[in-house]
Amino acid sequence: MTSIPPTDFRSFLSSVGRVFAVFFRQGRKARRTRFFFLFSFLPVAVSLVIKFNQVFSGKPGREGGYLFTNLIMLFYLQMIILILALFYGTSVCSEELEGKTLAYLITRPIPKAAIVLGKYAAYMAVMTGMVILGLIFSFFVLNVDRLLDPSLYGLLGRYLGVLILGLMAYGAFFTFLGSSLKRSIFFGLLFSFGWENVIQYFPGSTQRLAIAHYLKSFLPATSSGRFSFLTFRLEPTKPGLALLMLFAIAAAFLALACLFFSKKEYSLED
Amino acid sequence: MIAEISDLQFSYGPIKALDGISLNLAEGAVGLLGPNGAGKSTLLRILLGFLAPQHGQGRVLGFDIRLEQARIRRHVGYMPEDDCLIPGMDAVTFTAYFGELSGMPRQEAMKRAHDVLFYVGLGESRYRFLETYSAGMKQRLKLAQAIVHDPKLLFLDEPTSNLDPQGRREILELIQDISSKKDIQVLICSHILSDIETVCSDVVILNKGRLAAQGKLSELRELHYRLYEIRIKGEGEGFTARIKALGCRVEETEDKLLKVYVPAEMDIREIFRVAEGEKCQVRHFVRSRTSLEDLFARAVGVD
Amino acid sequence: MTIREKGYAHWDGQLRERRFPWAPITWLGIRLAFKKKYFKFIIFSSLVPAVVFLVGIYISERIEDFQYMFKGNKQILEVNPAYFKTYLSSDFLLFMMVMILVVSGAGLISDDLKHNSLQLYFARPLTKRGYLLGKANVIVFFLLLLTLVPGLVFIIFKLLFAGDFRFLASYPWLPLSVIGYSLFVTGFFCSYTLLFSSLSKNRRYVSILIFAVYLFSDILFGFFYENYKKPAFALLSLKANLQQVGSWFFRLKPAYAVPWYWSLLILLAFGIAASIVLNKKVRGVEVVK
Amino acid sequence: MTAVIETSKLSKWYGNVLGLSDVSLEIEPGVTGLLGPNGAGKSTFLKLITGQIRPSIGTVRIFDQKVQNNQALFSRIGFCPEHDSFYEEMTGWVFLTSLLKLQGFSAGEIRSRAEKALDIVELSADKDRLIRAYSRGMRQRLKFAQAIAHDPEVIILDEPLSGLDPLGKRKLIRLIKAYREEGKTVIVSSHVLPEIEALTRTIILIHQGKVFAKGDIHYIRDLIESHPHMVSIRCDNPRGLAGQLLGEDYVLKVRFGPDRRSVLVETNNRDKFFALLLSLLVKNQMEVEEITSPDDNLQAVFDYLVGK
Repeated sequence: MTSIPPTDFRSFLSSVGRVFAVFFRQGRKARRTRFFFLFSFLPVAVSLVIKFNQVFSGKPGREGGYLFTNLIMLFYLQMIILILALFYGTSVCSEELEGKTLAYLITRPIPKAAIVLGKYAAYMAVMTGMVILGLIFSFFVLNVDRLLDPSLYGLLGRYLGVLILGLMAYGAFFTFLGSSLKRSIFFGLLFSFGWENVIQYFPGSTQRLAIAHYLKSFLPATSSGRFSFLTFRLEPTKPGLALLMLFAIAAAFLALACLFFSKKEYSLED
Repeated sequence: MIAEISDLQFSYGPIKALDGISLNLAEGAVGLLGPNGAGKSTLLRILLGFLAPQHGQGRVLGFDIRLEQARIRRHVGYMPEDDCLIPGMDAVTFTAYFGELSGMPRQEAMKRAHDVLFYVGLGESRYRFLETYSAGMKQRLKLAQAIVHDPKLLFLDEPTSNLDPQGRREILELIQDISSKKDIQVLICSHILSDIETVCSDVVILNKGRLAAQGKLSELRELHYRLYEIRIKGEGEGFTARIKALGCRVEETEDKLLKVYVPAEMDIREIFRVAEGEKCQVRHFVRSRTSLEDLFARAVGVD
Repeated sequence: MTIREKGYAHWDGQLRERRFPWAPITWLGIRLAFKKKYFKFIIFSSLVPAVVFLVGIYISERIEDFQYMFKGNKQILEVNPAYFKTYLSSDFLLFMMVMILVVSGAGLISDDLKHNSLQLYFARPLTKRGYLLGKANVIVFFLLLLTLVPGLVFIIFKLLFAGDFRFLASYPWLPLSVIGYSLFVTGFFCSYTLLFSSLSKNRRYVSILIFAVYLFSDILFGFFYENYKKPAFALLSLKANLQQVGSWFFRLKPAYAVPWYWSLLILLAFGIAASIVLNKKVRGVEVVK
Repeated sequence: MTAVIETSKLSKWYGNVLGLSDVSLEIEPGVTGLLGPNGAGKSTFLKLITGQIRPSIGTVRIFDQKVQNNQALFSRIGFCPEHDSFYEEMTGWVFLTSLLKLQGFSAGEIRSRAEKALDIVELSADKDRLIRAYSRGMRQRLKFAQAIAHDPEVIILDEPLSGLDPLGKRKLIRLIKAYREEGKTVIVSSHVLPEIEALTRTIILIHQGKVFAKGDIHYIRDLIESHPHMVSIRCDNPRGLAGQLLGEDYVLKVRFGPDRRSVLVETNNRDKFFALLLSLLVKNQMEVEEITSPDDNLQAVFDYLVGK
């Protein structure tokens, strides 16, 4: 990505918009999207099961809001957005190489950076759609008995924001992996389920090297020690700073991805 | 007799791919022709033992096509039409691998892999990774893996597609050389008719799942006229006109080759006389051995 | 003087029927896997626990030398079936096994689908079962390397360090347990991986599937378990099921109060379903293009 | 006429593998054929002039503008890649409109242009089928359609005819020829001389990463004419014919075929030789069965140019 003079900035944006339009459509129609859509709706199914169980067994069970915060939300945060971002993020560049369709894109009057950004944005939109719908459905299912409580909606909005920020940052990072590495999935898995998890247990500032850290800084402190898969000692960053960091991470990795995509010569063999 | 089949039928669901085919394949190179969807691939797959026919029976190399498929495949080599190479290894590994799968001992397979790679002309590049191979090299490698276990019967599906003329000629020469051995039979599927003409002595033409024609090329030849391919230097219009006046039918192909159908009673020397009169040098003059294209068109029923 | 004949030369050997027609597939698969640099890295890091446990066995024999480290807490280092089970069904080992599946297993069939190379295999005297077995055995090799081999090595070293056979006398069935459990886990992971590998031509997608389904089932379990405290939810998790069955193999009380045979049934059902799908998928490609 | 594409000292290595070496060319409007055997460097050259890869040495200019990092240029260039690869899950129509969208047209224009392009390549009836279900010929034509849909001034086609049956070839050749009439610059690569001959007279011969010849096809033909050349004649009296040929100085070698009915003659002046041959045949009233040139092909020319 070369520095873009301001006069060209509008045309650059419109290029991004065009790439976005094409791949948003393509992303929605692709067969894989159906699978991932189901995948991101699994928590909804889980919520339904819980709710039905509560209704039919007559036992009050845990409060919906509590379940929502501690279970559904972490489901999305620790699992679904990672998997989605990993697949779609690496797809941005890798699928063009695997399908040998790169030539169709890079022989268009569109800056290469716009291709990366446009596809990234398109897949972000697809992912965000899936996740938001899933989260909202789960939310309503679990809180069906007290929908009038306005404070709940504030919470929902905050959670949606966290997930979107998460998709954005992870998506950017995996886009970068896809543009630079051949084995992007492998390293992506190592990063998201190895590094991100392990590092949270380290004290001090070490945990600030994980994207998850900043995301969790937005969430209310959980009663730790209850769930084997989410015990860690969070030393939260202030929300403002965390927000800044997430944007910085996304921007930095996107810039790197654009740089790689523009400069690297991909060989289409295999 | 390398293969005999009778009343073979096969359908993919409601689509009838083969509709009662009986034929005997004698020794020598046989060409299998037919338009797309005629059932060539299906027939090939049944002969190979990939598929079991729903009706009818047959034997290939003396083995029953329904019951002894594994034995057939041990002695058969197959060169598929489409690219099917596994990246990440070199040609020797690849070829030896498939030799081993056919039942060659490991060391023998390795030795033989080198031999056949030299034979097909990949000797120099046999340690290169397959993903760096060009289209022509891939074609050769596919041939190499088909002959590595020294099969008794060789099936070649479109062996010359995607090749430049030189590559095509070399592959055809290899096939001719292989089929000239008395104890190895070759069956070629191709839509390039001239390839079949060069290599095969017999043809089988399929159309819509049925046998449209079968026999020795020489016997199937059209006898009412002779077909010559002529290439001349210079402007050919006058020449063509005068030849036509003599009663010949003339067709010109995209690459300026004249196809002249000469009536049986006409003296061929007339053509040269006309050429001299028109100051056209005759650069290329070949009697088309079969007029396979016509045979094909007639058998398949298109004009 | 003899002159080599020009042109096509016959091979003067005899084609044999192999006892294991699939053996070349396995060897090639293993060799190709080891060609990847990072794969060696994974294998070695997966073997780290084995080394740690081996050291543990050594320490257990010399416990008095290390007394100062444990301050009398001898319980930790008693080498018994639980010790083996801990190694063989530890979360880390299972995670590394899944990583190995992702790296070396995802492409096994899906690459062949992508490059149309199934037809090359089936033009050979190779049955579908042979093909699948050959592919599966690549996984078998790596997984046994992480389960069976260390397990047996532990037993041997325990006996060596102890200098007598008292250990084996107390648990005569232990070698069988190690073998049985290793084979079971390996068998399950084979069908699991091959199933996903046959579902798509896109290896990236397959990798994600293999990983996500494993992890997801576990999270789902944690989720319901946390909510309802019913151990039966352990049946949702592939990992917990494997660990339940593992406990049975080592004659231990399962971690969750669900009969082990339920877990076994679920895993077996998964395996059978996988083989049905595989049978269909691999045939489907072989026939129609 | 001014050159549309100029390259100077264009060279490309992949690691230590040579892709293209020292190519300085000027390409003018009209159809130019890029001819060479498989793996000669044709694709490398086409990728270099479309800026898909960077030259190791040298420069490319199209319309007197640099190509590298100048994506705006592609509104005037159409490229048809060599690989038979598409977004398989799209229909032909979606594929074409998507790529037109990337060209920057408005919605209405995308529609009309896509319709026109599909019309040209005769795919209108199949536009709503998935590309996955297209035959090879249809795929090839769709690939051509995406290269011309935005009405570019320069059209670059990498092996557009490969894998097509004779009918499909004829259709595509007719399409490409139509663009010659409109004053466009068209570059077509191929490994088959007759295909190129059917299209154009201006050709570039490329082999082993180097340009061996550039210019009018007659010039290439003349090259073929002047290099020693084998002619095989099968007739009823080969020895008699040979005797009459021997006296000429452009007859270099005479050999008899193993079937005793043919004579192989090597000559370095085909024109004179064939003229003589024809007159001899007529004068002697010979029964000729066959006249062929066993090595009359591209490879022979290359071998000659390489100096083999």
